[in-house]
Amino acid sequence: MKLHEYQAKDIFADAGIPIPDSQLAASVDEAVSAAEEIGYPVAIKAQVHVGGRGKAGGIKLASDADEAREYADDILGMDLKGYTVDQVLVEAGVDFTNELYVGVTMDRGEGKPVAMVSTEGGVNIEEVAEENPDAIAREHIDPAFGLHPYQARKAVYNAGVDRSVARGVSSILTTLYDLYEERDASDIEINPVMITSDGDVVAADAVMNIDDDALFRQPELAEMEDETYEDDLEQKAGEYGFDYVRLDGNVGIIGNGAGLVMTTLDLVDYYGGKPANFLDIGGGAKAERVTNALDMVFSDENVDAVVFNIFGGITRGDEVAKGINEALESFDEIPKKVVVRLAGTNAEEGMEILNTDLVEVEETLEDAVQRAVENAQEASQ
Amino acid sequence: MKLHEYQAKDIFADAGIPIPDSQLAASVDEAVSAAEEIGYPVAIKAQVHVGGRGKAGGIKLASDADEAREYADDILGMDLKGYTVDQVLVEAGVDFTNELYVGVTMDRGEGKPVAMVSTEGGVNIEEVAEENPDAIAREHIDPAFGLHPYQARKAVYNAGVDRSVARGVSSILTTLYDLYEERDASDIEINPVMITSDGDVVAADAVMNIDDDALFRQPELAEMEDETYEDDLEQKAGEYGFDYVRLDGNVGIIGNGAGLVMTTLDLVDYYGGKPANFLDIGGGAKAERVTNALDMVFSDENVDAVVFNIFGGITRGDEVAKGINEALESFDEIPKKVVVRLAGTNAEEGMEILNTDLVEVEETLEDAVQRAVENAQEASQ
Amino acid sequence: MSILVDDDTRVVVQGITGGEGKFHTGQMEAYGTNVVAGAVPGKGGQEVDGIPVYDTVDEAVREENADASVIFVPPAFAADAIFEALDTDLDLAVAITEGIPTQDMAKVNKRLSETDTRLLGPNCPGIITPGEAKLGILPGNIFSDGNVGLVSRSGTLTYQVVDNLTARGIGQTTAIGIGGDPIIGTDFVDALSLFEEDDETDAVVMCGEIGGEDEEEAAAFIDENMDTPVAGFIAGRTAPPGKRMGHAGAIVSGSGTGTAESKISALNDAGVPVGDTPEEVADNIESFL
Amino acid sequence: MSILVDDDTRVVVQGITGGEGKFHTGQMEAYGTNVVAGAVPGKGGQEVDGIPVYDTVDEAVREENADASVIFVPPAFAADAIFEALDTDLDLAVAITEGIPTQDMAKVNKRLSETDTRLLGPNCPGIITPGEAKLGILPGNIFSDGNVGLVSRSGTLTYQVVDNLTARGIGQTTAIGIGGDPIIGTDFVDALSLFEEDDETDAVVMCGEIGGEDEEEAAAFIDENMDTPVAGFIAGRTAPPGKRMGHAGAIVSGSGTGTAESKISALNDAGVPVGDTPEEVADNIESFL
Repeated sequence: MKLHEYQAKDIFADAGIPIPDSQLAASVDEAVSAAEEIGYPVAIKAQVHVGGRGKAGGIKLASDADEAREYADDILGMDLKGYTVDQVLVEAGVDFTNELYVGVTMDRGEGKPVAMVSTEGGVNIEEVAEENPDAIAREHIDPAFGLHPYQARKAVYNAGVDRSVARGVSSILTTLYDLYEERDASDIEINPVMITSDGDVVAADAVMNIDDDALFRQPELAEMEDETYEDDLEQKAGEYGFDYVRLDGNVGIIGNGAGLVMTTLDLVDYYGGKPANFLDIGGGAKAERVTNALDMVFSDENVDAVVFNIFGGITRGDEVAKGINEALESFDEIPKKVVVRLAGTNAEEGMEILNTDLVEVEETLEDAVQRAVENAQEASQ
Repeated sequence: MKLHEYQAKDIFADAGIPIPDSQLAASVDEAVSAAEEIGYPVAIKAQVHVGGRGKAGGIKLASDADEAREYADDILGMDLKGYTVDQVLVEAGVDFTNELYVGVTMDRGEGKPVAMVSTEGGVNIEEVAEENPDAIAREHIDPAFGLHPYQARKAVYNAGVDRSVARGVSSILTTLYDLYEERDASDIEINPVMITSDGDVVAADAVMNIDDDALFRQPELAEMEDETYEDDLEQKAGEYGFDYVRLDGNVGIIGNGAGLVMTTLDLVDYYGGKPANFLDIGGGAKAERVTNALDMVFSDENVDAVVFNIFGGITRGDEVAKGINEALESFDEIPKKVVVRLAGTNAEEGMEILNTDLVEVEETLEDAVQRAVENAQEASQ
Repeated sequence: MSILVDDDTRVVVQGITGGEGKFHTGQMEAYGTNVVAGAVPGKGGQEVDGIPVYDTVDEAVREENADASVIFVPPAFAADAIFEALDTDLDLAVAITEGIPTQDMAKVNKRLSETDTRLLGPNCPGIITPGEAKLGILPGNIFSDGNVGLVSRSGTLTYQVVDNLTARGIGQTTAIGIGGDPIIGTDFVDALSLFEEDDETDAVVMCGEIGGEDEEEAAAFIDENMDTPVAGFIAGRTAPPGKRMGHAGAIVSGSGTGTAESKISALNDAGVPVGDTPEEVADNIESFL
Repeated sequence: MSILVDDDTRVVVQGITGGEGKFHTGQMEAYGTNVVAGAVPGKGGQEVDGIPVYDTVDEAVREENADASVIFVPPAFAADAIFEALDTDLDLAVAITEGIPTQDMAKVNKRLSETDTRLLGPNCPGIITPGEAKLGILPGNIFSDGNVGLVSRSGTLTYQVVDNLTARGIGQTTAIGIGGDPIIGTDFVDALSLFEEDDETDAVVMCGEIGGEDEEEAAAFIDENMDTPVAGFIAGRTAPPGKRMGHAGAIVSGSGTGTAESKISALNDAGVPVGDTPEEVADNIESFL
């Protein structure tokens, strides 16, 4: 789960990290009056879950009321990589001499968190990591001990941060790790930490993503979740509780188990089709879940054909078949052709139950996918 | 540093551990009115830093106002192993079916904390440890991780605590460890945890001692310190900042370094004398500290003679000699004979400075101690 | 022969009184697994299908000589259950639970470096030695005894590949689901080295997927240390970057690490053929035997 | 010969810019110790008596090839300084600081099990190899080169015993103060085993004191593993139970563990003569040579 910049900054500020003066605004008038109160220059920043907002025109610097009005008007309501901007953060412009990067994330290869500091702040840190990895000082953290103070200092000095601000930056890094741990973050970063012309440090941006699996013990953060999705279908999947990813093809895919569903997508591609989505109904799915899954793919206007691939372990083929029948029998006309392949637990019973007037049945995964790809090609002609 | 029962109970209660209803009282009237408010029976408990208060008559159970008045009157002002009772805790009597022991301390052999649970609560746990060690379930704690919940459960079940209260007792143990860690305790225990006739658990006593070396980061606890000492001399040592222990002999001992001072005590005993105290002036002591140290031993009316044994490392013999001269020159008559032995850094310079009209000088530790023992024997005849 | 589990393995089920724990205990027993105890705090003294339940794993091990554990405990309490298993002298702990917070697993990972107990999972289907024992939720009936080892990050993909093998009459020594989480106990290299040491395993199927670099490490290991031939499969070739594909660990990073291409090419470089379809994986295995 | 330190040892001083750090750095240098760097956060780039100061121990090790550290850092920050030393690939860290909270040391103790760096102390006077190097606050002038090893929980008691030895013309290979705290790095057994392995050490003085059971463990070690003769001394025979005798670790527990009697009898049982006076210790050593 992603927090907005303004939400993360509130949390950072509560923890003692210096942030610029700022106000959230949902309208142009609100934005202008916030700017007047804060004083110019102000940055007007789109609050959407999208990286690279600056380049995409989602952040502008206004030096007077006219510009504030103009830019707020530009940004509010704009479409930023598929997300509509409903809110902007109006923030005091910082007179800075230097920009640093400070962050904590999980190094899955090592199985432990890693703290990172770089003097190349203000740009995409993943590009820095790619092009000039030595520009990022890293300290792996033993999660049983947490980040030792000496480690924060070591990362800061090894990154080449100026000695005059080293203590302030170490302190920010230590606080970031504490927040990372207390709030179950998956990533937490400030890019850039600005060194002001007065030699102070201030968090000019704020990224904080929370481990979805830990939201149960972070109720305050769970409440902050902004349920805006890239599109309605992902929202629907969230409501149904499916693992769902929308893609740009036309073959709708439903299956059980992440690896098998990915494989089904890959086979669609392999046989010359284009997958429309990843949809995992999970283990032990009952009829209702199957019905919801079919509703999902039928709701996707790009979908021209559907493949339903189940290999039952806990999931029972007869339950799945019942769900498919129920879902499809409710239609006067089946919206798109559905190819079903059932294997594993109670697959035979399922095959018997399946209403073959409504679906096409295949024995093997490969055959099922090929048939669905053909169906999609026919339907889209 | 030791907390009083009522102080520890306040902390325990804030952390969610159930404690009986109670009030602190400094007078008989206060005690009676507290008892009336709480309702009988009440326990009236002396608040002094002394173990075995019950056996010594410092805890009594009153079943009506007359008894409350009588017992409060008995206990307030009484001398309990050298401490005067200024305050009593008046506490609701608990109708219990069982008494448990729960505690956390440092196992110095293992270099890690250990959680302990026993169903033999309500008695001296060190006696239980001696006589029936298997009656105490122990879980060593990795201080980097803290006490895992499963460890608390394991200790509780391995101790044989009844399953019906196991969850409650585990929860108390977990909280105790959290307090132990957060508050830098050296020992923390509840003896007994009472199982009430309703099947609830309640902390009927509370022990919490704080690591003196950690008081700098526990300012709230440092403020709770009750500066009452067994006697005035220990209080004075606290003010001077000396490591001091009063003993019952008549040879006053001053030295530098714990091991060497202990050795000096042992030699006094070995040569037939009786040490009056342990007094370590520490490393690098200057003249004033030496003066204060002499003031300490002269203030002890039991002292008949003094031995001053310094082996200089950081401590300089000339500084010590200067301090001795200054201290003794202020007297018209030296109260007790002082034997001085200086060795190590600047010992020769010190020997030259020493005013041998005021002190006796010996070259070796053994000779110095023997002479002081003789002096003490002469003076006490 | 087999690796890690066989019919001598004495299993304690943590969370045996819960719905999933109870159901799969029945399934495991029906398969012939030697389930000797359950462990659920506060439920000691009860029985589940005649299996004695203890309050702690410690007691289950002492009383029933359990040497392996299967963990069906909800995510909020699962890391504690894993710690409990790791701190007892079990040989193996299999964590089925999906959705354990990643930072909990980082702490578990730290403890793994301090214990001799092996962890499998979490978020895995478990392990099966056909005809002897299964620890977990794998459907026993699709497996058959044979000479091919199988290790996979995915449950149902495992079943699929096993199905393709079975259709050719190829059975398994042991099949291991290592789990789909970003931080897991036993990884590909661990499992591959066990298969390499196992005399009965003549070939190994390794099913990887996008995310992380375990497959690349496995490729390096195969190249340097394995004589037993390995056939590979990598799921997620069509996954877009930045999207979590079902498994918490199945994600191509924004900067482009963890891709299927990288894994396939690493495996190919190590001489491991990577099938385009599960059927091709079975072809490759058949060619080894 | 010697153990742990000699004139090749390259020392970094943590806390070199503080009063004690600066003073004892001068003393160590004057003794001939090869002090190559200081480490103090925020003071990098400065010099103390011509010795370069770095912001981190890491940098001091990289730039000056330091292989041992001496820690003069106030108690509130000392545990962090020890962690910093342990996490660099130094061979030895000597913590002089007195008054480190015990729970901090319990955490350090945990880390000690994970590193190859040896810790001496805290709350110790340090270590000296006469004529070669001293790391700590021991007064160099009282020591002389020779063939007796010395290990002690107390600083000034060490000086006393050395004085008694020197009066007889007996010198030392190395003298080690292991420190008076309840939780320390190097303990008696560690030091004794190093002396046992050292060809030049012909006899060892071991000065223990009340509190804990390190001396009892040392006695068992001597009995089983040592050919080099050991002469013992135990301070605190007259200490009352429950009172801390100066050192945080020097306390006989209320239940009567950690007594001088117990330690003396354990040592005697291991064939170690325990002197009643420092002079007797010197007698015993002389009889061994």
